[in-house]
Amino acid sequence: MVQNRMIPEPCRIYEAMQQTPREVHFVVEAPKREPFRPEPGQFVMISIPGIGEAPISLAALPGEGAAEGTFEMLIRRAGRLTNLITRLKPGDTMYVRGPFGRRVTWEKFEGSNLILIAGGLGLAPLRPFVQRSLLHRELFRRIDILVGARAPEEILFKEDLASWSARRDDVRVLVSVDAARSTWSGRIGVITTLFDEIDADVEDAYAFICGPPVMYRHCLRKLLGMGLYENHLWMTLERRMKCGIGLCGNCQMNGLYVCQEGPLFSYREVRHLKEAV
Amino acid sequence: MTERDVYRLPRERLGALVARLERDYRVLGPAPRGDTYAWEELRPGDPVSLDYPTTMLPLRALLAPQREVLFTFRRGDDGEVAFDPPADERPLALLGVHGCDLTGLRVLRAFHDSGTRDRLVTNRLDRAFIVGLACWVPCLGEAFCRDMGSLDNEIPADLYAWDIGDVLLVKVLTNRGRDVLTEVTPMEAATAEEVVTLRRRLRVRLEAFPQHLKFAPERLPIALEAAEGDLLWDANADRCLSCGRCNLVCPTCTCFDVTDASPLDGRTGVRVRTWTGCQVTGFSRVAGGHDFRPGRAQQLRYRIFRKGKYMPERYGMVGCTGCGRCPHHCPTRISIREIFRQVGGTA
Amino acid sequence: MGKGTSISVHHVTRVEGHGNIVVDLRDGTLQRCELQIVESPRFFEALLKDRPHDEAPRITCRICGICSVGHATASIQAVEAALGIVPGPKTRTLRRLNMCGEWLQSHVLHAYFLVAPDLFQAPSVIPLASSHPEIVKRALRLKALANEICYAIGGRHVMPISYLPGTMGHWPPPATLETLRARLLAARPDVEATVELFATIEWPAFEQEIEALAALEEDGSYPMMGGPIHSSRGPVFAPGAYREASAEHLVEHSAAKHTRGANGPVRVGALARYQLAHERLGPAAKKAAAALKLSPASRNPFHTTPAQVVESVQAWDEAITLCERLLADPAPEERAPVTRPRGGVGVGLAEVPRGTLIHDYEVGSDGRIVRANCVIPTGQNLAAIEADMRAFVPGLVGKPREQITRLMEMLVRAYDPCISCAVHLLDVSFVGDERHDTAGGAGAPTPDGP
Amino acid sequence: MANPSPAPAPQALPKAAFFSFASCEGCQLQVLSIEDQLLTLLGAVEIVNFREAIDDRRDDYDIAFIEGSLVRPEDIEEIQQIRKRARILIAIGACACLGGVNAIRNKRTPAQLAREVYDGRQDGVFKTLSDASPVRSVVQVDYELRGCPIDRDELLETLRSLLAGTVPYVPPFAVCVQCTMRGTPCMLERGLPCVGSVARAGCEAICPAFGAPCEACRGVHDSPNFEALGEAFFRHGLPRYVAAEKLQLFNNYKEIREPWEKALPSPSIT
Ligand SMILES: Cc1cc2nc3c(=O)[nH]c(=O)nc-3n(C[C@H](O)[C@H](O)[C@H](O)COP(=O)(O)OP(=O)(O)OC[C@H]3O[C@@H](n4cnc5c(N)ncnc54)[C@H](O)[C@@H]3O)c2cc1C
Ligand code: SF4
Ligand code: SF4
Ligand code: SF4
Repeated sequence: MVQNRMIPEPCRIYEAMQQTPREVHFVVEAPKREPFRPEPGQFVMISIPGIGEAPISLAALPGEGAAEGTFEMLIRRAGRLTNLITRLKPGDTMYVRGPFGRRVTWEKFEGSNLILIAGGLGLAPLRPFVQRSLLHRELFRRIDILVGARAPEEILFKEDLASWSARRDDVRVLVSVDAARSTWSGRIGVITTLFDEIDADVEDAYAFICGPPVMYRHCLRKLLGMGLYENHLWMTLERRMKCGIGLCGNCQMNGLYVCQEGPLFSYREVRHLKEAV
Repeated sequence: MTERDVYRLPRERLGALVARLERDYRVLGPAPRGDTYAWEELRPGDPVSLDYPTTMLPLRALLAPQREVLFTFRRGDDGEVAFDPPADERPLALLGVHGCDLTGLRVLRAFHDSGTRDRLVTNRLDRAFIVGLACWVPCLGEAFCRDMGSLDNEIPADLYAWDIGDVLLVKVLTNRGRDVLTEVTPMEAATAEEVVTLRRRLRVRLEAFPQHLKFAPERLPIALEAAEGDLLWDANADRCLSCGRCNLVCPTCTCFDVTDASPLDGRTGVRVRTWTGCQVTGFSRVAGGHDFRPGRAQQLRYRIFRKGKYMPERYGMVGCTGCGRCPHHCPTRISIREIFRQVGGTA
Repeated sequence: MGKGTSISVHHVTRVEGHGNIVVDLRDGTLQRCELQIVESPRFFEALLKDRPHDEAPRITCRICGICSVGHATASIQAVEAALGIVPGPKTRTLRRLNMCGEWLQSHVLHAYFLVAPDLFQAPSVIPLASSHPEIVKRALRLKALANEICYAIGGRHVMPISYLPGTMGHWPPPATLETLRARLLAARPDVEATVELFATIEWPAFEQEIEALAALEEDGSYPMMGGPIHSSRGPVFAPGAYREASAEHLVEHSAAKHTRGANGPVRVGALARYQLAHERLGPAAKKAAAALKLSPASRNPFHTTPAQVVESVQAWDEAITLCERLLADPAPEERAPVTRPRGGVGVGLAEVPRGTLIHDYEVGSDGRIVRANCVIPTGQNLAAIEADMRAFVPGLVGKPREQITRLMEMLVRAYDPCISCAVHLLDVSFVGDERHDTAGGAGAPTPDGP
Repeated sequence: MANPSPAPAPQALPKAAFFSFASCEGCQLQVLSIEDQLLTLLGAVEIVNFREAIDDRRDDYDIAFIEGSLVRPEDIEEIQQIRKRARILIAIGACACLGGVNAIRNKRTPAQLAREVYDGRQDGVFKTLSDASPVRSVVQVDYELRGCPIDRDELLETLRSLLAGTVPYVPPFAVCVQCTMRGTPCMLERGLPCVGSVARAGCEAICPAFGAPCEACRGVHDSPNFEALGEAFFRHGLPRYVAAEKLQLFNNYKEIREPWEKALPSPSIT
């Protein structure tokens, strides 16, 4: 019988770092059954046999943000499976299938400005975009990284943000929180308030957005208003997914399968879809 | 239809056909269950129903069953988990498949051919031996198979039969079909008289199947697109119970949920998929409770669009076979046929 | 034990429902000796009022989980009697098979889980699981088998679904019956080992003559599905005259109604049935009775357990026969017609594991229930239990308090009282006339039998 | 008892306790009916209070399973005590989760009930609450295991999830989903008053499969459409008020009753 593509592979956990009370940052051995060469925006299905499976974005790709033969994820405790996954320790095993999702080639982004926008947990899937662009810094013009969180203590990947900020001339990192106590000295306000601080030429920029469902509509309106081209605006969309391979149907968005044609879409591709954003 | 391909199968040879198929296949046919019919295993000697109304559950229940084990697992003492794919099964022989269900299988095939194949299903489809059976009267008042081109559809049958009385006229559609038929009949061609009878009956049949739609199904995508913002979705959805029956009885629905099951000790277990559908509560809800397709009107519109627009655009085949199951089994009689008629009016 | 001892066991464990034992001994004489039933009132008879009659078996089976099949049986028979429906033989066979399942399940549960721990001096079956795993596993296997019968016929092992007036809502397919039969046959070693196990046990010696009642079927089979009520004192009562055999009355310390026969307390249940109908047992059960040295002359309430073991053998053996009978002709049966569409009064009886269960309904011409009365075996046994306690306690004077408590609990448990069933209508705080008999209810005694 | 075991002290197992209020104890019986896995369970949790089967009674439990409705004033105090002690409180069965059959009586006062049952002779002697209530009407409930009685497999799944340290799964959809998948012909089509289309699934739709209409013993699902239920009844020749009558059976506790009461004509039984 042909290898059943629903059967996962055991992958060892190398590191498990508690980022916030709800979120754990994992460094995991990459699957080996087939070459594991994911692109930014792709995801894997992770599971614990007997409990369940869930789609999780790659938060660092092997050989780029993560060491060869490993990849990273940031997992939030949200339900049946993730309650348990987030308790796993280095040395434990999780079960992985993937990578899944569309592979977007990067040639078209080269030579442009990049605006990378993440809200909340959205920073996890966005991280490989940042890492790829920094790795090939010379191929891009200005890079702006805009990060929003609900509160200071919910800001993820703080070390990354610090090290990206440290590359002062190279990239600009802007962080804002929705609300904070007086100890917070940074910006306060929804993420779109940061857009006014972008000084790159928006008409020659590609933007990547990833965040909670409510964030998209506001970001889109503002960016388009600033002159961004519809096909330069990319976003990752979340949907319920049960297979990752275009069968289970849960992730359909009008006629599209998010797990196949997405989760990374350009606004041009989904603009006319009533169910997209 | 070329007469050369049509052979005589006297009714009393049906038993021989079952016996022949039994050698290589698990033979199934429609059998009475309470007030209705359901697909059940036939043993040699069992009567073969040639006159049955549409079964409640579509044939996909046999090819992509309601609950299917994707793999089993065992957890060793070291904690490592070993996985086993499901064991191979005996191939199926399906006896007496109506046009709508043949179309259903064809759509299933198109769905799987379009991209990621589901081996569990395509293997069953590839290996199944299918005997189609012509309908003479609509099984359900809500059927509109003629409009959807299912009434005369013979694909993917291996043999296709018209019951004209004492004898069945059987058309050979595949080599596999020919081999089987050769073993159970002397391969007598239909007589001229029988062919005339068949043609006459086929003509008369059209009266039994009035047309319900004023337009060809190919126009559906455009017609639906034009009606996307129509109030008809809300008007119909007011009566929707979110009971999901329309999805579950549909021969072309393919969606499933995936869950794990295991005894208390957790040392063994299975990952299974279970049918679900776009009208089933929770289908589009993600962790945190956000529902990407909230509201019955949106859900209903999605279902109709998938059948009439998304599937033809994506898989090259309209996703509705016109079997009439979903209106018939909907507790409040929400009717895809009526909706198609309504959108046809606006197109 | 000192001069004045009062024992109070709050919430007797290992019985169904909540009951307290109160013993008040002063100067060697028994002042008070009561089994207080403190279960909450659930008003079942009131709940039935105005409901469509076909719901009755499904509502009343919720009176008590462990007797749910028995309640459904008595209930459907009361409905059928009221509407003049005579169910066909196959319907009756299926229902009897289901009763066999409940008997086996209930008796095994009682003998192994509730009584056996006393005999092995364990506080519960849980430590037995490690000290005597084979015994516990065997009990679980038998229970699982019994449940499987109930699953096949009623849809689940408690609260059967399929009881419809005049028919059954589900006809188990031959394959199911075949599997069931095979599993029953394969259980022979477990059944035999059960008899052997309980044959080794010495039961406390104690005899007390109390009037025994059981509803005996007219076809001569072992009592299960109801029929005229026979008394060990001779008289036979038609089902509709059940009040003459066993009249309900209220007592102030109990939320449950007690009943009283013409001559005082009555005993129902396995021991009573055995006393009245032992010659109706099949050969397998008779053999078991011999092995258990259970005499039809026994009046020892502790012998209820061996009688239950005998009845388990009977239920198991009959279940095989009934499966075979159904397999010989498994096609569903036509629904029996209603011959009295305007309704009327109907009494349905069943011999449930704990004894005679009586449902008495009046169905109106709109098909709704006008009035209902349910007489529960434990309610009937309560007076007998107290009578036994009063006779038993004086013999225990001088023994350590723990032992008395244990023996008293064992005595109560021997009756396998099912308190959730027994409780209807009354609250503990009720202060009323002990002589007061409410059983008269709204309707006159009914002439119709099931 | 058996010899004390020489084995090293076992690590502390989570302690479970079972409590029963007004009920038929059928749910506890379902616990005993997990035969094949009971021994595994006993290896995984320590049962410290299960009056149905054991003598021991202790008050140091982590998980409390509550069966039955609250019907007496003292039940309120008792459940509050249990809530204080238990880390996780799980209501099991229709009585505990919804009020269940006990709540059929809720529209009648205790005095009325007494009158009806005792021909008025025992008026006013009942010390019962005016409403038979589900547990969550008094204390916070962590999980609910629905059904009358609870389903054996669902119970096992819940236990397994909790022992594994995660939350159990509760189906959000209608009984019809499981009914249809089973291939059971629809009860409504047979003219029987089935409320499966608003009822919560999880039971594998056993009632229709065994010949009885669904009576929503698990309460309603996440998006019930009661108006449409009335419509479905009407289209099958059943008066709309019969739908309300059916929902009364298990869903008659005031907060649960309210939504369907608003959408459907009053039942003839009050
Ligand atoms: C493409 C994609 C990428 C994602 N990336 C990340 C990530 O990087 N980090 C992260 O923490 N989370 C991510 N998620 C969300 C994550 O998949 C869900 O939090 C997870 O499925 C919850 O599963 P659970 O078993 O713990 O909870 P459950 O108990 O299964 O889920 C609780 C709720 O989630 C819903 N749900 C069930 N399955 C899914 C599913 N597959 N997807 C979404 N909701 C579901 C249920 O309907 C239920 O309402 C991503 C989701 C998608 C679709
Ligand atoms: S069958 Fe009818 S009521 Fe049920 S979900 Fe489908 S459209 Fe809605
Ligand atoms: S949509 Fe309805 S009519 Fe069309 S194939 Fe599916 S069930 Fe049949
Ligand atoms: S209405 Fe009842 S019988 Fe019909 S599908 Fe729903 S649950 Fe099943």
